[in-house]
Amino acid sequence: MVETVLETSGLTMRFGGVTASDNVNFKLKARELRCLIGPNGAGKSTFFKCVTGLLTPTEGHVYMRGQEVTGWQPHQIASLGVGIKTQTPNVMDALSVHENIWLAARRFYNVVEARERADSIIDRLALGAIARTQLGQLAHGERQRVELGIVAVADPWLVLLDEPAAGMSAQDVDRMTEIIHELTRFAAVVIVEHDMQFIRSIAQTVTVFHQGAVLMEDHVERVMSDPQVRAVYLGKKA
Amino acid sequence: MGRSASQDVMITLVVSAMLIWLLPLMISTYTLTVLVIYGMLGLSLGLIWGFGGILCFGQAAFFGLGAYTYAIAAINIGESTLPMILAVLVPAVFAALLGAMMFYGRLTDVYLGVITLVVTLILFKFVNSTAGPQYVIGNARLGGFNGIPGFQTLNVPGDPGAYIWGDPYFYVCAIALVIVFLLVTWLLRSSFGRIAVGIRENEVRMGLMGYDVAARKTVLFAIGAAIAGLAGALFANWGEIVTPNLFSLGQSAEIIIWCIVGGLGTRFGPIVGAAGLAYLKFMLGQQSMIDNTLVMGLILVLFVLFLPRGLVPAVASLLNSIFGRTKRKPRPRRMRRARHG
Amino acid sequence: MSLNRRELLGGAAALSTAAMLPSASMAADTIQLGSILDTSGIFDAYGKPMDQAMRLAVKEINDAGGLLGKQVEVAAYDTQSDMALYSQYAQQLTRQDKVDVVHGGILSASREAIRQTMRKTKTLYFYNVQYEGGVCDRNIFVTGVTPAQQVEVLVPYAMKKSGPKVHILAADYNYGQITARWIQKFVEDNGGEVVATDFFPLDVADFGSTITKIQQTAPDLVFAPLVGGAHLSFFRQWSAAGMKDKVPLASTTMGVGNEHKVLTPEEGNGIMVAYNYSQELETPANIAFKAKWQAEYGDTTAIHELAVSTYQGIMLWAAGVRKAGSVERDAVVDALETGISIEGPAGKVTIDPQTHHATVDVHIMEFEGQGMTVIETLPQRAPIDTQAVCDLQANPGDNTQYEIEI
Amino acid sequence: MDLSFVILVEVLYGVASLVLISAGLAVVFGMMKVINLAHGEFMMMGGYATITAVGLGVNVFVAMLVIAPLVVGLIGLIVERLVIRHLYGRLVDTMLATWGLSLVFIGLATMIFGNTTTGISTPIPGFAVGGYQVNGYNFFIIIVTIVLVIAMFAVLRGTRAGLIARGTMQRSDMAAALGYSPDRIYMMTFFCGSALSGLAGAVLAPLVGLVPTSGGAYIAKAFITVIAGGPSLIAGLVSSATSFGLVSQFFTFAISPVIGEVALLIAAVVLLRTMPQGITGRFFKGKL
Repeated sequence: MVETVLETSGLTMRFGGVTASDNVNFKLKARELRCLIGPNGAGKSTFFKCVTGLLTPTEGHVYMRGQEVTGWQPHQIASLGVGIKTQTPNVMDALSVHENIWLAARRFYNVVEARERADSIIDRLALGAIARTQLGQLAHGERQRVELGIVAVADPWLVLLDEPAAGMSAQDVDRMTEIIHELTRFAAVVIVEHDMQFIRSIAQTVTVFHQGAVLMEDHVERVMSDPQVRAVYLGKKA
Repeated sequence: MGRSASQDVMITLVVSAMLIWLLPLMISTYTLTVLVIYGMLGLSLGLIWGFGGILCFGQAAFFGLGAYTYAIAAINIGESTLPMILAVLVPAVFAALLGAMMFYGRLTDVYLGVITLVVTLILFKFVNSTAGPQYVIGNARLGGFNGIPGFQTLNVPGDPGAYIWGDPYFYVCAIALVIVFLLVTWLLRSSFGRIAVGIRENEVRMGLMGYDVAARKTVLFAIGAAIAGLAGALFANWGEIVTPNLFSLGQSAEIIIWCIVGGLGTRFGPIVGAAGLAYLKFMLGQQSMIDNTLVMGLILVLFVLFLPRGLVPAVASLLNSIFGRTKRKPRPRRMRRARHG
Repeated sequence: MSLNRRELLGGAAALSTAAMLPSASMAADTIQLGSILDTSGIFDAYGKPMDQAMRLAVKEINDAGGLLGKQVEVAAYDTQSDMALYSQYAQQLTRQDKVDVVHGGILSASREAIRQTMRKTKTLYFYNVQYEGGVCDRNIFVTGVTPAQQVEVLVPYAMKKSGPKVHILAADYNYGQITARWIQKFVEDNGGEVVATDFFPLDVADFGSTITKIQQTAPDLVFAPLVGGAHLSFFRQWSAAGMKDKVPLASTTMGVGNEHKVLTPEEGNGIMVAYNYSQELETPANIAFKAKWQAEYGDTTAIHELAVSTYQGIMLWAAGVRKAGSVERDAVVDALETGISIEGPAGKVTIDPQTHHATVDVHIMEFEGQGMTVIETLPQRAPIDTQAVCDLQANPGDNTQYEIEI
Repeated sequence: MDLSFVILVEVLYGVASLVLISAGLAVVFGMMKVINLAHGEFMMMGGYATITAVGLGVNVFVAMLVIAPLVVGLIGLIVERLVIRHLYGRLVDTMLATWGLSLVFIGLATMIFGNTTTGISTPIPGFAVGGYQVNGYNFFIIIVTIVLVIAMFAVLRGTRAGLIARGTMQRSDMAAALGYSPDRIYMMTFFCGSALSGLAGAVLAPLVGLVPTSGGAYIAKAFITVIAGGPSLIAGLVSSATSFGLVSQFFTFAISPVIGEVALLIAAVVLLRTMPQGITGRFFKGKL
């Protein structure tokens, strides 16, 4: 019996008259890698924000490792040991790479250990050459990588990534894929993404969102060949 | 981060000892005392704004609260030690409550500005309308517009008859400023300070890392208020009267101008800005050709336009480029001032 | 250092540099008079004419050969309507400039900010402003009128002209609170009744609701010791509502800073006041004073009560110095305590030895065409309010501002 | 009965004056996301422009309704060109720079006009309602405000300039993409906002006296009203002015003017705490 690390039941989010997330039931096992896909406005990001505490759902529940976390603040969820990366690069621009990652490690470890962990993750992500550079001066791909380091440095058991590959070069994407695979050795990973290429390269199970609800959930190859999914992606009503 | 902590402390001690020795030879200690007090007040806002990203339009509220707390406590208690402690604690507790209300409500930048401004106005209006005999705390009449004169001023702890005033009072204030400065240095070097800077840079990210941003901002806000309260109490002792003007928006405006002119994101900048501009104001009072307000306004506008980082960082980078120790590229860093509140 | 300052401040540098130097070297051949007034900032409407009056008085003394054969030299500081600067400049005057006397202070808060410094440094201090009364300190002399001096004569006059029901609107600070109590006392002493008393902080400028409230209490007379520019709006809004011809107004403050010249005749005419001075006084002393002012400044419209008080304060001090034959504080205080008096533009001014306040002529006046027409003059009114609480002859060590209980 | 009418007029006047003193600030903030802390001084200059013009023999209504807005609008234009345009997108910096400007204007006005309170008398006489006298000028202010709100609505709804303005409010880059220079739009907006401030200052000048520091009395209230109103320009302005006007007038009549002001401030704190995006951030969404 593998532990369920993330579960939502009847998760619903309405903005005024718009239902952005509609009765989503979702389950994720430990060390599972799951991609959330769907066209723009399908409700992936709303779902993501409800799970990470950036939004409080209108209805429904969120559980992590069996504990109800509905309505928790992001910092409370993160404190459980959840690593979160938002859609746009969300980093401290005026601080150096090392400082950024150190701050993330310091939340869970003492000063000395935090430094050691930051150093080691910088090595693993091949950021050594720019460790003392301010984030504001780095290219987009490098910033994404630093943010991944921020997420990974504290050894999370659940990692939530919103479009980690957006705007990256092919080479960067390859490295990203590698890192994500490495993460799944210890953690469950949820990736919100609409780059099909990237999803094919890393995913096994994907969950397809459409109009706020889960359309289907299956292995990536079967999803890709599903006529309904194709129709949704092409904008036709299924 | 270039220097080690002990170097930093040594430099601070040597420089301040030099200044405490040299300055009284040029400016009368009575005037110097108030410059030192304003320096401390500038530092209090410089800490929360420059390092915490909290732009408070009402730092004068804590200054005034400290001064009034001291005056009221001194009238009721007599001996000055406990009133001094209260003058630090009361503004800190008040700020903690106010900060918790604002930060847990996720109020940021402009909204934060409005709330702090409004709270200052409320305090000002309240204190200003307490002239009637019904407004009494213990033996202290609040006095309304005219303020509270005639309270016990600072004495040697334990000996209410031994007043500290004149030159010794200057040394007390100067040493207090050095101690506060060192405490601020230590705070900023600690994890708490580095996390505060992280919050200034990106609140959402720090929250996603698991930091309770609201709690940390509240604590920092309260620390800033405690320093402002101490400055207020020292000011009350210096002026021997407290008036509602301490709470005024004009006073708040001046503190902000000091920080901008001196330089945000530095510890030294707000102190230099405060002392420099207060001295300029004092000098301008001795002439009548040009209106003082006009000069202050022009200084602020010109700094925002042409030197938004302030004097100290500008001078520092100038010195760096002349006596450049390292070959690092000059970094076109512009602090994102208070973007996140 | 001083070069930079000179570049920065131009002509003013000479003054400030002089102020930096030890003044002992000059003290020998001149007498130093310190002045500390708000000649800029929000109170400069009071302070500027006071400054002019001070300079005029000193010039007159010097033109007549000075005091004790020495010229009087002025060290003047502008406190910019900032209370903190009062403390600073008071220290400057007493510890560095080491002046022989200080004249100045406008608001009561400013006086209290510097009074103790003057006392500690044994510098004789003159406060030349109308105020709430009650200061009891041997080191200070007060030449302005106090509430009882005005209210005692104004209340019966105003009630006789209107009726017994009085509504009081007072500025919400020390002065207003105390004056309101004196008004209440004298209204009741004269068989009237105070129907309501409202207090307004100095920044209140909207009196719409208040005017409605007054109409509910339906008084025969409104007594309005309101202070400052914002409160001036009351008189304007009162007239705009058409109340002016229905209920008469009286005030103890309106016009002290020449506020009546800002109101139109329609808004101001008929308001009853009582002061020590009016520009319209037809006495030879006032005519001569206005001529001197005209010669010095070209325009007499700025003269007001506080300016004349300042002028009279300096003349009283000068008389004291002459009588004492010295500028030494205790000698001058003793000389003034003999009940010395001078003939000023507003009439005879006598020092009351018991309180160090002034016994002055009080004139009942009404506004007319932006001037103050004198209706009746009541000569030599003593400061009875302060006398009730303060006796410096009996307790020369006293150092309090009494809140006068009625 | 008479009393309730009189009180009604006072309450309406309270609301109208809040709308009036906030309109200029609201336009500039709504369109440009610039907080003009010199707004109060713009009002003060509107007052001085009126008094100076009246002193030169101009009809008082012409001075208030035409000359003052024009003069202050032009001053605003100069300020925008010299200072504000260098600071777009830097909210806090513009606040600080305009704060500095407000001090500069206070200083200049002091040097030119002196610190003595000046003013003009109200050009409209009071009249009697039953046993009560009412300030006729209050009606004038109420009417000017109503006309102003209708005019703002009409311009935004019905004209090409209004369309561009609405577009800019939604997305400043959109207007640029449509070929309108944001630079010019901002310039015009600042002109209009300043002119509105000037108008407000001019219209209020006869009621309350004028000193160079008069602006300080308005800026806090205007600032609070605009921020509490939230993103929608007209709906926000009217809704927050109404809420604050009602609260402050209620306490003014029940207790005293000071308590009325304090009640307004406390209401602002409560409102912003419960609705951090302002009233129209929650209600009346998408309205003008």
